[in-house]
Amino acid sequence: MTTFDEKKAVEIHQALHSHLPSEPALRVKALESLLIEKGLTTSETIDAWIEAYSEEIGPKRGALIIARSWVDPEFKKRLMADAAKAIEEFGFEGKATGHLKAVENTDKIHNLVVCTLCSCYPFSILGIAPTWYKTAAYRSRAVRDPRGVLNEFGVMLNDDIKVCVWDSTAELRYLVVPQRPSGTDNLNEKELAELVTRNSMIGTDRDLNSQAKVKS
Amino acid sequence: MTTFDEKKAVEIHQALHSHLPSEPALRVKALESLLIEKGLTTSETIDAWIEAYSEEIGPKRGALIIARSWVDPEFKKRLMADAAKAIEEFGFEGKATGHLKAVENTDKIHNLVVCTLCSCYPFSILGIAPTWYKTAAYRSRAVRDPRGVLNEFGVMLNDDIKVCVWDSTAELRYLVVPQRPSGTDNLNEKELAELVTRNSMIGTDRDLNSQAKVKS
Amino acid sequence: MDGIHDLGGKQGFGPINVTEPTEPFHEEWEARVWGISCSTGAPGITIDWWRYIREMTIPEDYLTRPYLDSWSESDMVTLVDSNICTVEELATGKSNTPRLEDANNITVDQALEANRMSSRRFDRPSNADPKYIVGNDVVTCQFTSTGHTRLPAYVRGKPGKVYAYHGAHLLPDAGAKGEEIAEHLYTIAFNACDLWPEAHDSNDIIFVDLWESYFDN
Amino acid sequence: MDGIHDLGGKQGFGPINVTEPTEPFHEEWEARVWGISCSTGAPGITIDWWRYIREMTIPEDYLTRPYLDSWSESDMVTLVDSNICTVEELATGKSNTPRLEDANNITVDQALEANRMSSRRFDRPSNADPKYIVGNDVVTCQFTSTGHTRLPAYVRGKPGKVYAYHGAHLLPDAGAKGEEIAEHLYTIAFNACDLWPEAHDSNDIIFVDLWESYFDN
Repeated sequence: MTTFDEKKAVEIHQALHSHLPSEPALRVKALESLLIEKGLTTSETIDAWIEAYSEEIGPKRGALIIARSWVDPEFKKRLMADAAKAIEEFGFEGKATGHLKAVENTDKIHNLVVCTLCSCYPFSILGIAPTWYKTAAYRSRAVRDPRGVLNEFGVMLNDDIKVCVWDSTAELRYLVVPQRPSGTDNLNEKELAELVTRNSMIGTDRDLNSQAKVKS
Repeated sequence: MTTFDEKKAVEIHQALHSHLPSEPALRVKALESLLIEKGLTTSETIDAWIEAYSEEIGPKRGALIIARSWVDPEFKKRLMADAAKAIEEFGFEGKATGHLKAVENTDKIHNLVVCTLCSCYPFSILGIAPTWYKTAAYRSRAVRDPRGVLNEFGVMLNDDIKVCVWDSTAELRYLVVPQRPSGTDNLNEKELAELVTRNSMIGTDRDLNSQAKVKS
Repeated sequence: MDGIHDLGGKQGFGPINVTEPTEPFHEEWEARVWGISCSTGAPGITIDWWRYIREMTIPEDYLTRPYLDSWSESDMVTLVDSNICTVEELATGKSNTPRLEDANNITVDQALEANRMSSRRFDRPSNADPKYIVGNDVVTCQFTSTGHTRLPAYVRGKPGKVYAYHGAHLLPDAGAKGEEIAEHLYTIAFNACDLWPEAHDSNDIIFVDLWESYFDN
Repeated sequence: MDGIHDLGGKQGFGPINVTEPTEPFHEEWEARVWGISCSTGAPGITIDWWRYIREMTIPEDYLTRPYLDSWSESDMVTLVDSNICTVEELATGKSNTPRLEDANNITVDQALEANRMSSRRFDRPSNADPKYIVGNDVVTCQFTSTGHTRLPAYVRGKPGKVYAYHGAHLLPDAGAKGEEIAEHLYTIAFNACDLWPEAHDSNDIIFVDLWESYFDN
């Protein structure tokens, strides 16, 4: 059983630092061999999880949720009231979505999600978090210089648009609902979902009109 | 002329990070060659400074000051009143001692010096700072866990001794005046100076009696 | 813990690599880390104790090692802490105990179903009435728990306003010690201009989810 | 600047290498760095601007590179900033401009004398009366200058007592911009128990030298 002993944890960190190879691939290979030999997992099981998170569980899921909210006002209401529950309609609940909240962009509000203390992310609807989301640069700057961060992502906001930054410090997770691009009345739900970028659901993308122009 | 332009400074840091060899010895060798070729210094001049700080300017100087304060009450008064001025009696003034302050250990007080923001140190009387003084470990812990730090240096303080930590945030520099070891009445000033350790003048050493036993 | 992980508002970092490939994994070992993490774990662990272990990563490693590598190293700490394996075994990749029967394989569909079932809730009943209602002004504590806490340094001793109330949730400060304490959780809205000296003209808002004992008033 | 340099009270670092050799330099290149630094420099620089440049070191480098190497890199930034040399020249060690006459050599005695003459004072006359006297209670600001400052994070928004007054000294926040502002300087005594949650039973004192504009009251 785990000990909840902080001194011990520090010592183990130091021992691992001293004794493990510095090359990540070698460290992970040793870890996998050991856990398999100890009967705790198998290569096939690891493969299955990787495939699940490569093919099925990813931002495509979030995009389907967003598209539905654009075409179905009743679903939109349910999503805004309780996103954790609303995504069960898709069977998308899972890791880190038990307390999912949706926050909506408007003409005057732009939302941006970060986790300054670690890298909390709604895995089950957005998949593996991009590396930038987990960097010290994004985590430190998103709460202090959100407009500078957005500029680097190519998002230029007018001064009259307020930025709302959501720092995921509890078990709540945030999903940004981007604005539906103009001129997309003729698109169906599936086509609309293809316009929704991963970054737009984190908040580092805003204007999906350029996506819409390419697609329509 | 220097620009005082912070954006430019950040860019230069990044450029140096990208373009310079990672091996310190190679970086420094290139720097020295370049500065000599540009007529800004010479190998001999660099040698002279190294010798000055290896042979003459070092903790021996601080030790002479401390020993004098032990045997000469009038000097001690001058040292405690204005250490920057008092060390001029030895010709020890110089780099980083323009606002030197002496802080005295007693039976009930132990002093410890740190610079949490960089690594300020009274070079001209103590020489090159030890590496540990400049580490994140010492700088972070000295103000928060001084007794833990002292324990690592082998200094165990009773609870009735108050620790005074001096964080050198301005141009004031601090010199700890350790207590004169007992049983040293028969030693002269020069012999007393040999008992004074560098660490005792920073505050990571306290009881010089063990030094005294070895010497007397 | 005032550790290297508490990055909100720290300066000197950047720029951000915005041209990263969109694939979920950029290296084969990253994918393996994820698969291993999804299929194994130390028993009796709490999310808060895991995060605390991660916060105790050697600061130099925290800033310089690839993210998932450092993340995986925290998993290894839990394995060693729980006597599931030793540091030596992790270094060699070979078990020092007799070989056990292989674990069962699972399929992708089973992984998807396991993922779906892994949704967890952290709200718990509480007998205490919430101290605040939406719209109340609060001031956060300057002091925190000495160990794990989820009150970031950049919002300590700062004024904010209750934006939402979420019922009582498990308190991370207790969870990191293996204890279950349910405490009222709120989303607090902080004005950027109350947090950052350079933001005096800003109307931007930073929302942070904070527990009731994180407030002074 | 809320940078990586502001280490006071940060947790997760340690232990300290207490068995370090007593020689002033542990590597030949360390000695060269010191000799170079003593004998060269960028004109017009202030100690505060130099420190600010050092604070802007890439955080990963700040924590992981050998101290004097990282320190020397800050010197290199000042050389490039002042157009004394280019990054390319520093990378190759070869000058891209015509070779100049060699500098004059100095002897050890001349170095010692130059060192003695390099003692500098930072106090300056001020027309303003000091706002505080020894024994006064003060509270430090939560906010600092957005650039360089010498108010460490661990004593922001904290109560302290004036222990000593030192006259007016050059304000670092201004010096980092090349400006000279003389402002009253005090040594402030902070109780450890007012700074650290775990120090509630401690009588230890932390003394910090702070300028008058660093206080709120």
